[in-house]
Amino acid sequence: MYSDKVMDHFEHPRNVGEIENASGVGTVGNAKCGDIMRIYLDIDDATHMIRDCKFKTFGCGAAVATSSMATEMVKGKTIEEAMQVTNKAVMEALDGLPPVKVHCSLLAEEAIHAALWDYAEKHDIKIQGLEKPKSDISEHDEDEEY
Amino acid sequence: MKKVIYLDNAATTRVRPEVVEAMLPYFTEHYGNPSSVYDFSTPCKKAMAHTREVIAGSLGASENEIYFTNGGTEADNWALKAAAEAYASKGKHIITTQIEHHAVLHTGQYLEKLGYEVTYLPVDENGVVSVDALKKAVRPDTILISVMFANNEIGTIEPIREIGEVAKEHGILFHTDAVQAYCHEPINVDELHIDMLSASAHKFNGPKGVGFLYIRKGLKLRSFIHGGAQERKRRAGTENVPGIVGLGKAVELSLASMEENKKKETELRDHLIHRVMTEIPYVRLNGHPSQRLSNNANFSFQFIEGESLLIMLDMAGICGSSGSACTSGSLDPSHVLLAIGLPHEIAHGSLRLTLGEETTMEDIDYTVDQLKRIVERLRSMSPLYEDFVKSREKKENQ
Amino acid sequence: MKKVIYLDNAATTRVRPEVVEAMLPYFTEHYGNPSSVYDFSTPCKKAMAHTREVIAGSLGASENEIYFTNGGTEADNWALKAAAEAYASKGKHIITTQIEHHAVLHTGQYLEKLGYEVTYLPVDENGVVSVDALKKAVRPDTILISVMFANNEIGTIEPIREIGEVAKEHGILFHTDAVQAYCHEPINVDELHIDMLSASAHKFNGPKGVGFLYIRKGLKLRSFIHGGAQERKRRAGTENVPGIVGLGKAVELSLASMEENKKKETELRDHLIHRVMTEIPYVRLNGHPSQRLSNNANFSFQFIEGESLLIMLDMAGICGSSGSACTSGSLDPSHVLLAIGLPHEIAHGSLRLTLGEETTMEDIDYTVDQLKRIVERLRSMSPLYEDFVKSREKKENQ
Ligand SMILES: Cc1ncc(COP(=O)(O)O)c(C=O)c1O
Ligand SMILES: Cc1ncc(COP(=O)(O)O)c(C=O)c1O
Ligand code: FES
Ligand code: FES
Repeated sequence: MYSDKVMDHFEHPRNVGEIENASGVGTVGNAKCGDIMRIYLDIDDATHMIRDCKFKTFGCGAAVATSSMATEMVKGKTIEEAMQVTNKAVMEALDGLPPVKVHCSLLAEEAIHAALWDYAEKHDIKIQGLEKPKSDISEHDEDEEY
Repeated sequence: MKKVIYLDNAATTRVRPEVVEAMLPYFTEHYGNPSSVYDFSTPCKKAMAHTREVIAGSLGASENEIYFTNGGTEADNWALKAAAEAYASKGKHIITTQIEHHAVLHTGQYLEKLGYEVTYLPVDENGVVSVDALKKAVRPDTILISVMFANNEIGTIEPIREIGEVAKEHGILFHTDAVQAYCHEPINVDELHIDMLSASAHKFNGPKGVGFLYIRKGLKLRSFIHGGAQERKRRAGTENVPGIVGLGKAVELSLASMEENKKKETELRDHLIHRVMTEIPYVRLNGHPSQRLSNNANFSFQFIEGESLLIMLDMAGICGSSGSACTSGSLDPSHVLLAIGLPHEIAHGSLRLTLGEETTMEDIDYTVDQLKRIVERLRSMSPLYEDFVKSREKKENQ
Repeated sequence: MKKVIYLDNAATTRVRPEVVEAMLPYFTEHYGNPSSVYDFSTPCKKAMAHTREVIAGSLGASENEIYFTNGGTEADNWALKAAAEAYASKGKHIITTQIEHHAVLHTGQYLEKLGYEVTYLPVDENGVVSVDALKKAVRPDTILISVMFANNEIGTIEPIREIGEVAKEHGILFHTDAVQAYCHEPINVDELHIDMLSASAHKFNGPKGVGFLYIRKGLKLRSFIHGGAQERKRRAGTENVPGIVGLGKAVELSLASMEENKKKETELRDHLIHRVMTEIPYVRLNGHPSQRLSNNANFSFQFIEGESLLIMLDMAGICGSSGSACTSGSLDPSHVLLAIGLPHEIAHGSLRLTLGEETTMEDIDYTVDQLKRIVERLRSMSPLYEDFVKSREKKENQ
């Protein structure tokens, strides 16, 4: 069902855990399937460089793998660069996901955005292109493909 | 190849080698069409008659009450749609339950679109349908009661005899989806007042793609699949002779070892349940504690998600399922677990392990050991568990 | 055991040993439920995907247009009933022919009871549907045309391309029952404008109990059998994995040898027809002289009755059929033979011989020799023949 990359990230998830006194924390839930993801960011206030990123996920294989990959992808990037890490980019990096699992990758994108939002609020800054995170993520029901 | 511990026998089972053996001649040797006149097809006709006899015997029914189908789903569709059609002039109300297999539930929803009214009875926290609720639901225009013999996810066995009595008393047709129970539990259609019963061979070590519908003599049910004159004009289509032979053999073998097998499975299952419940914290047993299929165990592990659990079990060589296999195309938590009152996030963390005739005590012990390790690992990754631990610590520090 | 000459390959065929070989591992080894998450069921999923690919390739279709069913009858029922349901708001008129298999005819009659109007097109004396008659039958509320690719009794191949063009021109769905033609004749769904196509594995040396319905992408056809999410939510029920594997293997093998096999069968068939027509008096060839399935010969022997003929052939070790095997439950003469204009008593004396890949020239010669003897014998017992001979003598003497 899953690609080898997905399985690798599921079996050996990178960056699982918590960051004490994180610069930003975001927790999002997926209304469609009841899964939850939390992202911790450690950000250098001067350079806006993401020094560290950790996650915890209550979710399916795709949710775990996309969290792991997304944390890898934002680590070492600036906030602005991290904003470019979309769910599509994460999926591509994982060699794709089954169609029914596409929505799981939205969790990772939204969780990072939520953590950045938390950081922005704490520091009273504005991040280009960032919107207030939704508490619930869901996309339109993919219609049965006839 | 790594050893696989297959604990998903409610999804499907291994075909017994003796069953395959019995089927083989009907592919390349006795391959005639049973509808033909010539002698060459006599072995096919005889073999079909034999299976019909074996099944009739197993249910206390007669041979001409057994209709071969291509599986449990078709049998369920046929029973509900044909009964609805046949008795529409009497009424358009059907009673079933919230925990039926989708083969019944979705057929019920389809009938609703056609103008029928369907009552979906609730169940208690163990998954048992209340006979009182059923009695209250009965109306003068109720034409059909369909309640499964045993649930495929949580294994609860329903009070079929009492339900049959209610149906009989009110002159209402009674169908039971016995796909999980047939050849696992003794069933007598007369004693239990069953008018229609669905079964599927691949749930008791027979082949996939064949099953049957029992229809009590005298019921005015029509065809569901129209065409040739097979199955006394009630089920058209060239008969799957090898499949029917395999079905018959599987019934014979299962019946012969049913009591013994139930005893063995119950012992293994109870050991599994005992170890999981005592060695893993924050876990719930789903389904009735005693009134359940002897091969079924279903747990909800708090703070973790079922698919991740399945994948990690798979890596350890263990096949289990989370909710019903047939519905794993869907992301919703199982309707059965919601019906017994579990909140969404707990329903998501459920695991069904269903034993088979080949399961050993070593398999069970290995599975529990792996399960402990995996549950711990997944909890260490779970934000829900983190929150839970933190709030617990807070309380302790107060 | 006496040798059997099996000339009833339109009723069903011998499963090729390679097909059985391919199926075997899926009973006892790769027995997982394809809907499962674990790796153990990967071989099942792959095998199903492979069959889908092979079939799609054979028709010029894509994989997600192929839906597995339990045979041709189910595919026909599904196509007609679901199309009728889906397009009822556009209209309730369906066009089919008088010579369809009962799987289509009886489904049509069922739909008539539900309020649909069905036109049954006539055929000419060779069993060919008139495209002109079709054009005249088309109405603004016509939603479906269903014409078989080739007839199962008389072997006539219908003008599918022209029919497809009419359907396309008027924006009407076109279904073809290709149960007798698939894997015997080349078919491309795009070139022929086919929207739905039914096939059944046991008609081309695959197993009984499995077939498929091709549904063109974009058609809003719903489920016919409701339940789990299998077959992209359109056909519920645990998949018959071994059957589907056998179907795929049978398609591969049949396609690889189709041209060669057709050539060989045509030669044998023409020899059979030539000998019967020249060596036995008062006989008629039914079906189109050239535009017919390469394995089909259908004769009417005047003054004798089909069943007696079949029984005597059977005694000589020859399996043939009189009309369609599926309908031999009925005593009426075949509706196909009546539709091509045969009077009842001639229709009754008909014999269908259908060749297979194993048929030899010796089989054919032996069959004709026996046929001559048997026809003579039966005629010597027939009062009709007696009357005929007497009136002929009278005429000669005048
Ligand atoms: C209770 C119940 N009913 C019906 C079915 C459907 O049977 P099948 O998949 O053989 O059509 C199943 C199994 O999937 C089942 O467990
Ligand atoms: C033309 C035609 N359609 C449909 C069918 C039905 O196929 P099955 O018996 O495999 O369901 C047959 C064969 O019996 C046939 O010859
Ligand atoms: S199914 Fe819920 S996150 Fe994947
Ligand atoms: S006399 Fe027997 S079928 Fe007509």
